[in-house]
Amino acid sequence: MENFWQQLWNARIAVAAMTLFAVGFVTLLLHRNLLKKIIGLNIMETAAYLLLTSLGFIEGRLSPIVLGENTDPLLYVNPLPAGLVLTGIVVSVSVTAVMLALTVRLYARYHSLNLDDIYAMAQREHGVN
Amino acid sequence: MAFSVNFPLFSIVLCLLCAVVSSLLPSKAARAVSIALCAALAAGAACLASYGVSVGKATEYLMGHYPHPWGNELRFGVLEPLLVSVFAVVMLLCLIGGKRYLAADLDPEKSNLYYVMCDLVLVSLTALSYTNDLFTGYVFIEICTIASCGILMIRQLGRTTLASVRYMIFSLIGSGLFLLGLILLYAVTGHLLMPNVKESVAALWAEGRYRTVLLMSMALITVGLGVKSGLFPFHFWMPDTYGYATPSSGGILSGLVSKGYILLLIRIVYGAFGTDIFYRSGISNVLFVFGACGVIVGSISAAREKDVSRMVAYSSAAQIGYIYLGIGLSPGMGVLASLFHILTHALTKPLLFLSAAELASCAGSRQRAVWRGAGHINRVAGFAFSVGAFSMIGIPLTMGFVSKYRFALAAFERPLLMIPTLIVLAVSTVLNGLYFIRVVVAIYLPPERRTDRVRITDHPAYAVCAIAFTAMNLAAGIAALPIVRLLESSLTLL
Amino acid sequence: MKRKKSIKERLREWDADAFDLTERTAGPMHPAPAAPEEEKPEEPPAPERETRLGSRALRILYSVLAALFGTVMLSFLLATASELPPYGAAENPVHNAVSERYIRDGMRETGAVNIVAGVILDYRAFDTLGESHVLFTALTAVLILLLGEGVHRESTGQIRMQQDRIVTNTASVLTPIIILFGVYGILTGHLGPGGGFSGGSIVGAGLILHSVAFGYDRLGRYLNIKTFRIVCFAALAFYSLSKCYSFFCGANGLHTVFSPGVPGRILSAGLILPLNIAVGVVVACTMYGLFSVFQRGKI
Amino acid sequence: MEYFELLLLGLLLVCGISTCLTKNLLSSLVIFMAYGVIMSILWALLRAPDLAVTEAAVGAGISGILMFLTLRKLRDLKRKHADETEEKH
Repeated sequence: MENFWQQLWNARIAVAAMTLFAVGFVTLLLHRNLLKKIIGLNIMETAAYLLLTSLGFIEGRLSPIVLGENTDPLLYVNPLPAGLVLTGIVVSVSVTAVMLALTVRLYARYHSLNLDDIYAMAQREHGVN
Repeated sequence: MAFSVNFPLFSIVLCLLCAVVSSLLPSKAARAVSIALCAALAAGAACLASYGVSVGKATEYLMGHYPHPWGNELRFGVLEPLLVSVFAVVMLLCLIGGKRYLAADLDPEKSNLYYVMCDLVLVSLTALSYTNDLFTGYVFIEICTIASCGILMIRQLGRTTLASVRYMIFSLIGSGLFLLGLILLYAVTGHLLMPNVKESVAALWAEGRYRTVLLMSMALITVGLGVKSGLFPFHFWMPDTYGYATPSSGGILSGLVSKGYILLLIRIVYGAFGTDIFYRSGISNVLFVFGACGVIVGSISAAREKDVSRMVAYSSAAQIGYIYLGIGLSPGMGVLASLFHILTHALTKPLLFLSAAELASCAGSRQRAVWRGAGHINRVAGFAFSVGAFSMIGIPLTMGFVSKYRFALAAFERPLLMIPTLIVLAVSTVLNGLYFIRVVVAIYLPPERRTDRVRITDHPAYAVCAIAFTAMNLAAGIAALPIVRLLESSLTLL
Repeated sequence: MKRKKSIKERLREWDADAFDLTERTAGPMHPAPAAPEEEKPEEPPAPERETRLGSRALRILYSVLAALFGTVMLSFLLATASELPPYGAAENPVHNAVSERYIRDGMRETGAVNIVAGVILDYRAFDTLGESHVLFTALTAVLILLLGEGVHRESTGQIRMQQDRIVTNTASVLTPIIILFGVYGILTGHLGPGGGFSGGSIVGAGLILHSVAFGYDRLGRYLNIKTFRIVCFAALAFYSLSKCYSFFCGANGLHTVFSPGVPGRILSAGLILPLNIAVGVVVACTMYGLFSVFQRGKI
Repeated sequence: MEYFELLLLGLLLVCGISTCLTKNLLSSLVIFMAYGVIMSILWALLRAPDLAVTEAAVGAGISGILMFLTLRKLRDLKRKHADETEEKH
């Protein structure tokens, strides 16, 4: 039991990130509302980035901005994950913007945000053609 | 080092520049820029491929001043430039052949943006083929996702918008899974460049450490790329996406974009996981099963479809299934068959989409029922469609025959999987024959009413594209052996 | 004179509108979706009613299945998480020779005091090149979708916001500070936290605030679609070309003309400062452009 | 400090899950923006100040603004649609 709690404590950020990833993933895949899907997407991606950032963290070290001339590798945390996440955040905001624009178009056409309803409407229209 | 090793860098930068410039240009100029770009890329990649053959080893190209594992790298042997060259040629022909529909489907004010998106699709395919770094792969996967959604949704019908939303959602699910897999892999190996990752993975696997994480990351990366390219349980966005896009986009999306992801997967399997570990982990068997299901389900759905464009799109699901089946079979022969099938599909599907659109415009509808005699009215399109259909069925002299033959050969290597593979091949060939032959017979029945014949000179752009595709298909089908040998030798360089 | 609405009332109004949007959607994870909403009379005439996967039972089944799927996936992910290297330990596989060199030699080799900036704009610059084009791609996609949409109808909310004195007064004080802060972030990206992306988006946010408070007319004189495209083009083209030069030199073992300079100075770190400025310009333009296109269908 | 981090993680989970469960889109968006802010504080704690600044500006700021705008655009479209259908009847 002791061991389990110790393990959980060691993996606390990974556990939180994985939970959020699963929540976001399920929302993105299975929620019917398009805006909710977009929120789920964002949660999924930020959760992954949280995991990535936590990989770079080292207990008791400083953020990777050089103090004076001191470039001792034992003084700073790992800068690479932060760099990757920085790239990733911008990617995810771009994707969000595109999805939101698609949402607006789709709503203007079908007057609904529920993908099942929209699909049914589209099927019917197509059948009429 | 020959000067041609710089071509990948130049082609990527050139594509980016062209994309940015095209956003300022009027539509006609943007089109010319895109076409010239495709031609330049194809030529450069062909040079590079011949360089790769002559050197006989893969080249690692630094992106910056720092060697691996610190910097960023491109890596290319023979396979990558060869495929880039094919991609560029196919895109060129798609843009030329679909000109008529592009003019009709695009909003004239925004049509230059279509070519911007095409350039961006091309740059992402190029970068996905050449990159040696997993995270760079992720960034370009996202560019590819947005840009391919862009060329899809530019035709602003309700159905296309709906199709792009579904396409986007599944693409994003795929890239999310890929991202998580990549992070897990980074967490236990500490590297992002494929050669370093491979080293660490081999060491960790030998020691037996982090087994779950490694397995999970392999599974996530494979499934992520599988979802993005339309592997079986996630294939149902395909008919809408490919069927309702403007024909050029349908060709580009089905023929090229999904292949870019598959190529990346093959390179990751060879370059980052190592074939030993990947094929021992059991994920390959899952790929085999899903691939086989995809072949059957795709073929059955296609046979039930009455709209020809959608039928061709469902057949894409089946072809993607074939490719994954081959990857799942075995690292040598199986992947070789898949690679050949990638070429087959990339050269055949755009032809089918464009010809179907052409025949549909003769017949007045995309429903199969009214296509009677369309092949007499538009002979080029009829001939081209028939060749494409024969190639998908796998009739000798076409590329499709060669790839099916290679799949069968690969199956003999795996005694356990041989029977299922052969059954799948047989069943799908029968089904393919059923639905494609039905259409081919219909278009060559005597027409019900006399209509003016469409001459070649009426749509010269389409004729050029159809003849080029048909010629390449037949040439590669007849003289398949050199291509297979080339692919075989290129596999050893991965 | 008409009484102005309090913020609470406005929020409630918003709320009502937003609620209307959700009425026909049920979350997969709601075990019991509220039934009464279905009987609302103002259901649009579109034929949804019979297509909504039928009944409540099906919806509950869907939710349960979704929850089940989520649980299965979560258990897999948690099993993986339990095996990951411990959080915060210095001997994790991630902290290897790669990060060691970034920290030890990063300042000397790139000239950037902020090592993260050195990593993303020099060691791994290819990623960042791709990333700034992701933004461009997204903006182009949004332009394809929304350009020309809703021009005929200025939204009512816009006008109401413009008349609000509180917003105008606050914005006139805050906008310069926000933009200045963003520019500071861009210019000192190699010296401390900040850099092109965050600084650029802060500048973009400042521009957005300005246009919300004072309308588009003032800003539109400088930032119409033409200047917008040219600025984006110039920044991205500069980015690609300079990086192409530096990659080319790197791969062929040539020396570049850009030197790291004296770390800590504002004019140092070779290409990083100009690249940060280019990225900042692109990001600021993109953010403002996205806002403007979403708001009124043009830039 | 560790307890603060734990508190933030808890809040993050609560926000993340509740934003997916809330039915009202507006409240869900507000919770989502709170999620972004918490995430940015967490990143500051993880010694990644660049990320904290960027997430605060982009994740919580710009994404949130775009989502609000979308919501308002949808409201406008809905009203317009309602007007049009009324005219028809």
